Amino acid sequence: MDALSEAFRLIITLDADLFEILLLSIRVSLIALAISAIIGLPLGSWLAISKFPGRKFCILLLNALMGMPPVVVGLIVYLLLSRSGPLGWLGLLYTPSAMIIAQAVLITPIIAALSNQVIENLHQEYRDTFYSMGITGRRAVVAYLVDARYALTTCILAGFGRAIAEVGAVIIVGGNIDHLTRVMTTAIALETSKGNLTLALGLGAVLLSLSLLVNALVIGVREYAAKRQYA
Amino acid sequence: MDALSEAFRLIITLDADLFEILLLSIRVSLIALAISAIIGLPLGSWLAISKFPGRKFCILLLNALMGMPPVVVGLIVYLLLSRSGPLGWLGLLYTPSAMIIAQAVLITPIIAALSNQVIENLHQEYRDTFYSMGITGRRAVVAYLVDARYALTTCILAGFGRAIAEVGAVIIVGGNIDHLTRVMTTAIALETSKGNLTLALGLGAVLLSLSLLVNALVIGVREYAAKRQYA
Amino acid sequence: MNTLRNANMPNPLLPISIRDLRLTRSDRPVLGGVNLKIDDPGITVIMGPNGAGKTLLLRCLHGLITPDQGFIKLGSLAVADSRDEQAMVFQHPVLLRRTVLQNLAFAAPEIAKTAPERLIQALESVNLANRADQPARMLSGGEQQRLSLARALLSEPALLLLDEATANLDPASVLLIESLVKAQSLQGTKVILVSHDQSQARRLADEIVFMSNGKVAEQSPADQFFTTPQTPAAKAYLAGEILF
Amino acid sequence: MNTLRNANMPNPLLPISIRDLRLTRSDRPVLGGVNLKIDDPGITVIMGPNGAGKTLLLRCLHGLITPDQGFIKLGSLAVADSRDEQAMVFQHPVLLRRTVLQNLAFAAPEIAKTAPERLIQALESVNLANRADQPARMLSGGEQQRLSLARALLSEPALLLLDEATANLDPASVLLIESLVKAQSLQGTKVILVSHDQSQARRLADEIVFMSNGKVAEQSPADQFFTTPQTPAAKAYLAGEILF
Amino acid sequence: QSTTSTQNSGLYDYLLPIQEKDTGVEVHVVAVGTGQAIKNAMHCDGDVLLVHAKPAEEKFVTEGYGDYRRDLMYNDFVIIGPETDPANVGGAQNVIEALERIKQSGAKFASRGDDSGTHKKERSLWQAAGIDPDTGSGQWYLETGSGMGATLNTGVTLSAYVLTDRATWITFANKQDATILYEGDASLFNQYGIIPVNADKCPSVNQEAAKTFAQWLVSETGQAAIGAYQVDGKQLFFPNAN
Ligand SMILES: Nc1ncnc2c1ncn2[C@@H]1O[C@H](COP(=O)(O)OP(=O)(O)OP(=O)(O)O)[C@@H](O)[C@H]1O
Ligand SMILES: Nc1ncnc2c1ncn2[C@@H]1O[C@H](COP(=O)(O)OP(=O)(O)OP(=O)(O)O)[C@@H](O)[C@H]1O
Ligand SMILES: [Mg+2]
Ligand SMILES: [Mg+2]
Repeated sequence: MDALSEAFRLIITLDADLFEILLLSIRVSLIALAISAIIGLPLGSWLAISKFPGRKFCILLLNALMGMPPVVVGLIVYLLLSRSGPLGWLGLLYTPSAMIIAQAVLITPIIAALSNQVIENLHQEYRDTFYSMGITGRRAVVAYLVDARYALTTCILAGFGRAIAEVGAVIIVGGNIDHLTRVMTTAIALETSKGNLTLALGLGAVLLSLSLLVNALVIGVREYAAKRQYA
Repeated sequence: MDALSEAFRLIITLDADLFEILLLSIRVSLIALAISAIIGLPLGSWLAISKFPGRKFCILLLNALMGMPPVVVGLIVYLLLSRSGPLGWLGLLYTPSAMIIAQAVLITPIIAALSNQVIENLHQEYRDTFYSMGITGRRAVVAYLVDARYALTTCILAGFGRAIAEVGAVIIVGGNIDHLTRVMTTAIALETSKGNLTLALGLGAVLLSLSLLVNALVIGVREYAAKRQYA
Repeated sequence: MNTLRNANMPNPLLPISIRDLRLTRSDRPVLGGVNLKIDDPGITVIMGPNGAGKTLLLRCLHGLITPDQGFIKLGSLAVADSRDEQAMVFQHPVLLRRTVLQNLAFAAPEIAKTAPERLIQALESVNLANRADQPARMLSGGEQQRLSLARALLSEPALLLLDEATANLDPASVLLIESLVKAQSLQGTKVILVSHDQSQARRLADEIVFMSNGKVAEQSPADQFFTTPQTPAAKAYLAGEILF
Repeated sequence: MNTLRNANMPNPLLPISIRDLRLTRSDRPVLGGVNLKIDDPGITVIMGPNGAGKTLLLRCLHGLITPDQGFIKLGSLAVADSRDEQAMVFQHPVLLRRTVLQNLAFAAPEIAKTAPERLIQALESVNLANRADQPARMLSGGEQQRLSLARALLSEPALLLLDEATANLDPASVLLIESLVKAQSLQGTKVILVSHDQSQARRLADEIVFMSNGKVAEQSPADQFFTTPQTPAAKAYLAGEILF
Repeated sequence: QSTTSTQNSGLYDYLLPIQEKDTGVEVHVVAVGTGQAIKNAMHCDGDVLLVHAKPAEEKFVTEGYGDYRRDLMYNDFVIIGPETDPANVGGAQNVIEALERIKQSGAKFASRGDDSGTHKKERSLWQAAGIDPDTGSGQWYLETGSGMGATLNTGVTLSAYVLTDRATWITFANKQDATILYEGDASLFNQYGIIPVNADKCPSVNQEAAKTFAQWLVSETGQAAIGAYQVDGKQLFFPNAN
């Protein structure tokens, strides 16, 4: 496939533009992921173990928000950040920060809903013991997150996958501006619209390799930690 | 918000175009989801319990494929189905079938990777017992899927969310052709590109309501079944 | 955490009064009107056939289950208010996915901070000190039970609920645990212990509560129960006869 | 599924030979060279303190663990080839998230198809027939153990491994299970049973294997073991002394 | 904010470095459809607007959003389709006839359907031909609701006819067996305009930079640079600042 060879030629020749785009992709996605994890994991965990009237509905909402169209998220963030919008004075529109915000909005529900399910399973096992030991609130949330850490990595990787693959939201709030907000997915979309299908595919292969690398790293660390613990 | 009121006016007046689009959205997503579940659930389950040299790598790959950019999936399916492609003789390009294929390719890894994690957790509990009872292969896969059914619904809903929200792939293989392959997300993208931001937002709200409805149905059935079982 | 108990202090959770406790599960009345009054400190042993409702009763006392109907009072407190003063060891202990020592530290974070040596002492008291850094879930069945007892004792509860806590222990560990439980009860902790082991009941019990079919069938001082059980059910149970 | 066993048929899994079995976990030698030969049919009871390695030995025999070193042969078969002829009841039984009856049907799908009444009989034999349609995980501790024994017996194994299978049972159920196990062994099934209950061992055992510290310390006919134990460790164990 | 067709043509990649060297103003391009571009600018998210839909642009200025509007350059529209030309538009006398032939032959026509400048142009041509393509929407008249590139991808793949601006077509890579079948009618003239966003309506705009950039484009240097841009040896845009 000359698509791949073209893409790998770009990589091997350390094409500066490609690297800039790759780096931005990974930076935006990882920061968005970090924000989402910091919000989503405790939220999902807390919803799994707490009891209040609207709890079921909140979980339902999180699950439904997993299906929030990126374009809609993009639009909402756009309207918020646009110069005439409430947060317009921040001047964030068409910057990487705006893309990070949009992605974080998009994947927080995913991480929260998936981690909620994981923690709920663990909760079935731990509930009585924690109740008996009087462990509630923050301590319980933290304990669940720690003890479910291996299963939670899959939730986080799902969030990462969504972030790194996402185009609809970042193109609206980022604008796909060359050297500023162009990321891999928007570059692929651009090449596609130019009819450069093979180059687009090649870029896709590069992005997938990157995603594979991140996954391998995360899963590798997990396996290593698990081995060390239960050796 | 006049966006919402416009959208709900369209709904209340039973706007025929809107309903056609909504129906196509849900039809495409649900069929794609069904295909993905039929492939992804057994695959994820089987990978959780079987032992062979490349197993870890397969799981890693599934996790990485969760981050496959929709545009790339769209392109690949496009090239396969285009007249000059290997499956061109089927004449599926720019039909709902093409969109279903693209979505199924996109969400099968998600369902497989997430269900793999769920089943792996259950496997820790059941492994010895199943080994002792000599339960392997198909019977084990089915048993795990049945016994993990509640947790698996969340995986399936995650897949549904991705499918219903997806725009990058369906627009490439479907073409967003009015009255033929236009779905909610591509309609939203179109209104956005027309600058009709409020209408786009309104359509987004409709889509989210739909997604909420589907989630409520699924979670409702799950809760009901769980209650009946453990009443 | 409570301060060290003292046998001369009155136990704040006594007397325990249970009136007409009812619980239905899967359309079966699994607790069918339990009436019980426990006035005295010391050790109360609950006996009775499998499925009699012993575990469910303990869980109601501990607040894990809210009964469909009925009334529970511990001293002047309702169940919810007495929770901090209670500790329970379950029939199947659940340990966190951490090391043995971390399991204790997690249960008693203050002690872990201010007096970590007490955690080691607690491990020594159940003969697990040399396992401190091992993953807790890899312990043998009996070792897990001992760890979970050590965890429960750390909080120096006013009421200690033990659900077949020595079922998987070897004879030496049984005696060890019994001596720990006895010592704790002498320090003023009220102990309620479910057991199928008659010799254990004889060794430990001040009082026996005999349950059968979701009800309390008999409540007697220990010596009297074993020599002259009052109910035919208890007689049959002690003789090992089947009573379903 | 095997055909019904018959006491006159030689047991295909005998003799069981175990030579120099070693297993290290967390840098501890948890099995430190187990040598054991079991020639005779009937019931072998394994005793020994908590953590002695009883469960690990059963798991090696059953093929759940591959030892680091050593040799196991059952009759002429290796562990892997004898699996279908074995059944095991675990210290903590794991039941599927289904009803009681479905748990049995799942374990023995052929019987469920061809002779479903045998499933009901199996439930009756452990006194659970009236619970057939209840979710299995809601059973009481003792009931779960009985169900998992019924499940193991369904396959009419040549070798039955029981890991403290009566630990949570009431006296009547203990006697019931013992009679079932005895009957099974009379039908030609070799039974290896781990127990801490000395009176149970006296009632059931033809032979005692005493383990301590990851090794077999003693192997004697039952009557001899209880009257004149050969090793100081066994003596101390029987007397309830601590030996860590 | 700019329309997509100029971006896809590669004009900016060529023009902006020259411009930056001349004026020191750094320009970021957000390429969206003309409709969206105008809307975005109304939200003050943009400093200069470069689009091609004269009536909408003039309305934008009249309503006070833009300082002024000036013609910048033009290129022209062409109709592309499969080499076999089933509707024989190649033999049409004028663009009206070409459209009529497409309608009559039963061949497919892919429209952008996105309110873009190109789409508006196309609709006005249908209107002039007295044809209401909406009746065939989804059958022979395919509204892709997408940008020019995506519509070309669809049209080429489906052997449909497409109205496109010449610049996009020349730079488009996925031509397959499609080619320009009709060109040259005077009504296919495509005027691009440039509008700096009004600083009174939108105090946040970079007024100075915007003015500098807009002025540079219409200056002789800028116009010459536009005229010099070529792809495959063909000039894509014809400067005509007034
Ligand atoms: N959620 C439930 N649904 C249905 N039945 C239940 C449920 N929980 C408990 N039961 C039934 O209630 C009865 C009493 O259970 P419990 O666990 O209290 O017994 P127990 O006296 O502790 O027995 P054991 O000595 O075997 O531990 C049992 O027959 C059990 O099957
Ligand atoms: N994966 C593991 N990692 C570390 N230690 C282990 C592991 N598995 C077992 N052990 C240790 O091996 C020893 C023997 O365990 P085993 O379960 O065989 O004991 P047992 O004789 O069955 O005791 P019990 O009577 O308490 O059930 C125990 O001390 C246990 O802590
Ligand atoms: Mg119980
Ligand atoms: Mg054991």
